[in-house]
Amino acid sequence: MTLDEIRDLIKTVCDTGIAELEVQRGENRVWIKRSGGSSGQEVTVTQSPAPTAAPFAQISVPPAAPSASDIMGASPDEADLTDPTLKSVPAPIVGTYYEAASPGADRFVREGDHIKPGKVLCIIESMKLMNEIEAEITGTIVKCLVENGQPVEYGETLFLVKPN
Amino acid sequence: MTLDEIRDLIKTVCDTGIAELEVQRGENRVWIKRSGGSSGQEVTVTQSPAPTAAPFAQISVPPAAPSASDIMGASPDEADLTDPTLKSVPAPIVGTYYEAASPGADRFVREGDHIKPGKVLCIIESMKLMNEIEAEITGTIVKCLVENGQPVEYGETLFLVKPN
Amino acid sequence: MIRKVLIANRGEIALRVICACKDLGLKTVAVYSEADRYSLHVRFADEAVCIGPAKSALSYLNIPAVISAAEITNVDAIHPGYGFLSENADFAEVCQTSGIQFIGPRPDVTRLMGLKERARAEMARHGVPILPGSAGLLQTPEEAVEVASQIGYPVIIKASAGGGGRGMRIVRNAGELPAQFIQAQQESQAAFGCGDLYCEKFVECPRHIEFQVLADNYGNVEILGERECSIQRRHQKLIEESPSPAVTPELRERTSAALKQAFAAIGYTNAGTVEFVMDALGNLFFIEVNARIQVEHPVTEAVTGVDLVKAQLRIAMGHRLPDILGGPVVIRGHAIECRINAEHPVTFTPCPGRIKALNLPGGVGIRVDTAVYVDGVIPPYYDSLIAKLIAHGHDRDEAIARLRRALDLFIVEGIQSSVPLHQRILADPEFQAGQIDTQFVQRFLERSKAREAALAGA
Amino acid sequence: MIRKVLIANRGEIALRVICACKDLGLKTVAVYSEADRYSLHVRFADEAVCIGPAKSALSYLNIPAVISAAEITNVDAIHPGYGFLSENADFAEVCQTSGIQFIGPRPDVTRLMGLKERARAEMARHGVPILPGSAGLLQTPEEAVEVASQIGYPVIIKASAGGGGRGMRIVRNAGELPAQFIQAQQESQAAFGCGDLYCEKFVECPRHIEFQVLADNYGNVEILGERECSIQRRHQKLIEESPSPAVTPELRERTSAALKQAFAAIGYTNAGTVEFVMDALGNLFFIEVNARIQVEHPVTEAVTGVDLVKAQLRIAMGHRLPDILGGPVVIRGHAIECRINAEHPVTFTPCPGRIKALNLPGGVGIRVDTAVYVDGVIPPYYDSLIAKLIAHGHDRDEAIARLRRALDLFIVEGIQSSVPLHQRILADPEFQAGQIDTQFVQRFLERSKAREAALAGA
Repeated sequence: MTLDEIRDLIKTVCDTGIAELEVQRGENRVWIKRSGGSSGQEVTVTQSPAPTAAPFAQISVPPAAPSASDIMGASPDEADLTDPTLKSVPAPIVGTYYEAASPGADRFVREGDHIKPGKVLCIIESMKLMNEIEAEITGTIVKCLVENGQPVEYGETLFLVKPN
Repeated sequence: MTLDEIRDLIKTVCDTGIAELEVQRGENRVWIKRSGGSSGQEVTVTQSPAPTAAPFAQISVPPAAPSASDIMGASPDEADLTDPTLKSVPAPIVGTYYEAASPGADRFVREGDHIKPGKVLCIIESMKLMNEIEAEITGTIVKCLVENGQPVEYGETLFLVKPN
Repeated sequence: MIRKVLIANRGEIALRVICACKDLGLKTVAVYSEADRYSLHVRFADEAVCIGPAKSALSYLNIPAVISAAEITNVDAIHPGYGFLSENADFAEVCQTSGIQFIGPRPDVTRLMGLKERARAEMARHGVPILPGSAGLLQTPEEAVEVASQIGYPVIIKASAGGGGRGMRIVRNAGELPAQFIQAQQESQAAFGCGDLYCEKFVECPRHIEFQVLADNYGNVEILGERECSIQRRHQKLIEESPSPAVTPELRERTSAALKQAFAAIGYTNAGTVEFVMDALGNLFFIEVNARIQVEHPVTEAVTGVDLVKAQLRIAMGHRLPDILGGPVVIRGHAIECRINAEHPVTFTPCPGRIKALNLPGGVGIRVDTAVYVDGVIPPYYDSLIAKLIAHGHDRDEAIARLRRALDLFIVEGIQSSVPLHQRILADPEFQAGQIDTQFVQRFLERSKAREAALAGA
Repeated sequence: MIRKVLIANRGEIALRVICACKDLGLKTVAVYSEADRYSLHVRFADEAVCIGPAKSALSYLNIPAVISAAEITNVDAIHPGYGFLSENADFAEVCQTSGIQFIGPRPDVTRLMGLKERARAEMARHGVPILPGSAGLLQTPEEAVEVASQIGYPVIIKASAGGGGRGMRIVRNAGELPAQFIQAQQESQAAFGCGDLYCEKFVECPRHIEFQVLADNYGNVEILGERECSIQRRHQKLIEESPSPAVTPELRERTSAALKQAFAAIGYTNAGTVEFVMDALGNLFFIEVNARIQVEHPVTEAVTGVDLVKAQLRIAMGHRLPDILGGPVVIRGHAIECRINAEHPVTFTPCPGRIKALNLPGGVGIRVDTAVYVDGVIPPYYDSLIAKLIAHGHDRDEAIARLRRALDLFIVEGIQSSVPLHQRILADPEFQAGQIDTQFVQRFLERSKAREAALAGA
């Protein structure tokens, strides 16, 4: 195999976004691994390890160790979560989610409400402290994902927002 | 397998959304892993596990555990072994290789000799028994790979033969 | 003088022997079939020789190939592991004549132990309890009927050369005895080239108890307690433990004393295991001797602290048993082993294939003996054992808790394994109470099936 | 009543605690940073809560996040592991006020142990030997010069609030003392918000010896022998063992008796470790108390048979120490642990990354504590420990042989590891002879370098 051929292969690999390629001419071996949708973006070679892509864990983790959201939170329907035009509002802290300032009071926001930065979206209680969570973007709330009084973990999606 | 064929395979893999592909022409192996889902269903199934393809072993075995041929036999030069038109004559049993019937006697064969089925190529001594190894093909001996008196393991290549 | 050992085996036991050799500073030679080229025993031996194609008869059972491999690598000794050539007295003899030490008993002793009826008589002579039965071989069906009427039905007819259930018949009344006798005789003749039969009282639902023997070349014999292997399915052991919940210290001591005497008298050397059945009253009866290391030896190692394979090597090297043991044998705590097989946990069909993901449990009180790794292949040609998971604890409850924890952490993907079956057995209250016998697994599987059927019907 | 435990840690120790909980039938909650989403402690806990981004300060050290996770999962107790919040008395206090049991000593005891000078005085009061030094805190450089002239140079100046070498100065003569004193004071003030200093005689090339303490809530204290941790590089332990080759039974007994009295008097509960230095004459001198489980606890578990983490949980559950130990503490055999780090074996630079291939050794006498797996990622944000490899044998020689064998079988690819360094240290004749102290590794590395240079020059 010549250097030019190798260069050629490198270019092909880079252009097509393939993760792994193994060629072996003696007895003709080829091995191609494509960076898959679910398993982290490995297309570009990263210097540092990418902690998001762990095939063993991806196979094995979810069924056995439910995350707080799996076991306790509401599960959003697939269609909404995968709509690439929507932005998600993640929980910035761990705690218990409240949709209103006090029981019986009006909800901070409902689906269909228009929000802009600074608008209080909900409260997350952490260590008896009530933390108001404010919007950071402008848009319309398409979906409230967590039910009142439910626990949320760090980074869990609270709302889906259509920016505008 | 040409570069074009490999490029073609890469394109197929990308187009079809397959995650992993392994092809091996010698002894006909296919391995396809489809991305998607979390558990990676294998679309096409390999008939039998192919003991020849073990990535961990491929990385790790050779340096640490030299095979009998590595540590004791002669190592053929690369060019000859990879010439696809040559046939190899493997050792059918484990033992000690002798190129002649007795010390000082004429060698059974030399490089350049023409052989045909039934021609005695060498002796392999196993448990004090002298086993004559006969040719099974017709052709010209291109290379004798093992030195007189050296041990050989099962399946180790003894001669390279150009069939004719 | 032993400096270099060839291991005539594969899989976890080959790696186990390599480890013992390394611990003693001995060099190792692995042999392998073409199917095992990328096996860990090949990876971790100092040298490795391919001895034949995948089929055992042409590689691991191929005596000339193994001996040739030993000769070209100049080893001093061969360790046969278990299975394959381990109880083949002819192989041990060929080793001897080739000037290679066979690590195991002398060929004549192995041969004697292989003649079940002779071994039985030998044990009885030294006070080891045997089942009531024929005093020697049976010549005719009539003789068998006569013996059976004395000891009472059911009886079991056994081939003296037997093994693996062939030439064996359970007979429940005199009417069916003659026909069964003839069948067993023919089967034994066909399988072993010898139609010799004997008969014994048949024990229903016995426990399987076996004692571990070590004997050096100077007449010293030591018994390292017992193992209970009652958790088995179709004579395949699944779970083994030491000590047995059913063996009292008094029974252990009495049996050990008789065995020590018998094994010294036989001139037995190296390691061996003596199988017994235990009846419902707690009595032990000798069945046979396995003249080799056993799969389940790690539970004995856990409770005695003695490395049995290292002991085998040291005995072969001429060391004395008192030096090897370094003091009296004491049983400490309780150990249980699960055999993790590559097989479907419900249907039990073997499941060879490539291992895609693997997590081997570790942590306190856990030992794993295995030769598998991620991307490694379990070939379809050999037995389905992929790992032995051993837990040791202060008592049986702690051992069970640790084993269950370790099973929870045992992940193997790409093939089916018996991990889920072990999880269910270890959760069973009867198992936990130690109420086990060789019919336990069958009852357990029937219960499970009945429960599932009830659930499906509800 | 403890039914559910949150583990406020990651990596091997989180998995270790999960195992102990499983052995006791307790439910577990893992917490994890975004970098650890696919870690095994997440995989094997009953529940898992993401508590923040990769940076420790925002996740594993984030007290409100940990407490919130405990509250939303309704746990009864928190096990802090080692490092992170394990010796944070404030955290223990927040747990207390939140109605969650902190598994460790009471906050006031942890706080007392954190004031090194106070802890030192407390130990001295109960007959635990301390180094000659200041009787209390030093107010001025002049006072320090006065003390130093009495005890003789070299002396070491230490921050009472100290840790990790900050606020610490070795002083070899009176001339340099005042300047060093001021620097140490400033450093300690900056690092800990407290400039309190004390001074002690400095022991050159000491051995590092530490004793394991367990204490229940009823005043029962037990000492489980000692560990020697002299094999360290820049205060990072590499290899630990138990018992120490340098501690005689008489010294062990005498020190244990003093410690029992001191810890009972302090009202210490749960697990703790008492660090000593040993001088060239074999005298032990108290240094400090680590009020938590240690990384190297498995060597003590191996030789005593006591599961220390399970003991921690049982103490927190209100069990009594005699029940937990089930008899007198006996040291059996010898155990050695190698810390396998993801770092270059020569340059010691950390080497995070993805594990491409892995073989964890098993077999007789070997224990592995780890949370790594093939395709798993070692993130760059936390410490580089990827596995603890522990060997137990009848004696030190057997433990070394087993450890060397296990290191030969330990394969990790995709990252660099300290396996080759451990292999070289264990092959060293001085190490094998037990001639070790805290300068051993430095001497060893210099020797290696000199040898290589000589080879390169030849």
